[in-house]
Amino acid sequence: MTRIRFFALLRERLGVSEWHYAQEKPVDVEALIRILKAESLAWETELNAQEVLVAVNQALVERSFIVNPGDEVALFPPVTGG
Amino acid sequence: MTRIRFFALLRERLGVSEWHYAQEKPVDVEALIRILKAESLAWETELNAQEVLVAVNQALVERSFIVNPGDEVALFPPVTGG
Amino acid sequence: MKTIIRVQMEAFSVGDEYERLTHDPDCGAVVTFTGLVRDLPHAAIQALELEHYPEMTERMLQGIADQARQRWSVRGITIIHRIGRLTRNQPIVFVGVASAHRHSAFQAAEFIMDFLKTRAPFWKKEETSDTCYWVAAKASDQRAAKRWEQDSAQ
Amino acid sequence: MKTIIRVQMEAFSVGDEYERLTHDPDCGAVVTFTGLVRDLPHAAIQALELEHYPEMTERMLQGIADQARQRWSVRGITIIHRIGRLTRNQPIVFVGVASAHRHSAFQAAEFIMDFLKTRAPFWKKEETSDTCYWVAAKASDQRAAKRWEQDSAQ
Repeated sequence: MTRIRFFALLRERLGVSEWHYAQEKPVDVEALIRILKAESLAWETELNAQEVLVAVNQALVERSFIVNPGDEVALFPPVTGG
Repeated sequence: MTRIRFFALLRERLGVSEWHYAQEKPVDVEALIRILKAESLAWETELNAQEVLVAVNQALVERSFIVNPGDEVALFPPVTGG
Repeated sequence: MKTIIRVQMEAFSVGDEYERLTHDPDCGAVVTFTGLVRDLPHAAIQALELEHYPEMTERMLQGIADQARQRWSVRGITIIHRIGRLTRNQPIVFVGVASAHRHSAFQAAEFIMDFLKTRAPFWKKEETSDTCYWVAAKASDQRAAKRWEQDSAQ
Repeated sequence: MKTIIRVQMEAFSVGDEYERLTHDPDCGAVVTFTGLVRDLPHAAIQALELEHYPEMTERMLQGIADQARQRWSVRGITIIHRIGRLTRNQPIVFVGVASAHRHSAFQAAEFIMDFLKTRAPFWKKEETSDTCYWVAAKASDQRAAKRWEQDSAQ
């Protein structure tokens, strides 16, 4: 089971703050995003429309990063703090 | 009459905090320093030994700057505030 | 040589944070940066809501402070970021750096702010009198962070 | 858009000076620099005596602030320099800059310090437990000031 969390604008647009994926083997971030897009046309549209940053286990990662079952993945828009 | 003031290490080494020069016509800073050096061998030694900054009427100036009678001239070592 | 990281709802006192940074006889220079809620070019801000990713923020801020220490010889580092609802003119973020010399304190403080702006998981939602929207990330912030990559020298 | 220049014997409060700089709804960034009496690499400082050229100092500091305003878009500027006898860990100098954006506040504050260090007529005499001497000017300060001449960009 992999927990995928959404923040800020992305959370509002997708309509959920998290989503659980019954992951069984390692996949890269790119593949995980394709799985999310396959969930619904609305999600596909949102995830295509926006720039999305990805963190795995609370560290920013590239799209090629490998996600293992049990990891915490977070998707969010570019940050705007400070 | 031109008032020449000395500060910090230079004041201590020359032994006076100011010196009045009966100036009658404009001279450049370079010439004024030559006049000071001519005052005593001790002054000449000190003024040769040290890097000296010059302000005329409270603004830093180059050696070619023209001093008029009545100006306030200040000679001091490189500044070390802050 | 202490690093202090805080993420909090409450306001902070710049005076108190400054004092904390000066308890070190080897520290000759303290630089502080404070970011405040300011009016927009086109409208007065009523309030600002700051969301964050709790499990990640402190870890990320600690990582940015560690990177600053690798680049410059600095002593104390304090990073405070507020979350929740903030109103006009209130402080949002504080970065303080104490160092033996001024240049490293200035550089480290600006580096921390540039990285915080582009890496730390905070998002701002602004409210004016008639609307409410998520703030867009700025290209100028990306450029500001990027210049430290080229900048290998002090 | 105020410039405050003060040359004084008394200590100052960084917290109070920071607060004064934030009374401006267009100011989103405040950078402060504070320089303190610190121990030397080889000996503990007992005290420091600061001499200045009274008629010239405030005018020079005002001129440095004016130059910073010509280079960067900043709002409030505060420069405070102490004179007289200071002991270990006491603050000597404060530079605060309030601005809409952080980069101009950082740049202006560092510029003011670099120029103050090489132009403003202050001289330090340091006392350790067994000696007392005038501080020598540093080549690194000259280089720091010089880099702003080449630096035509923001």
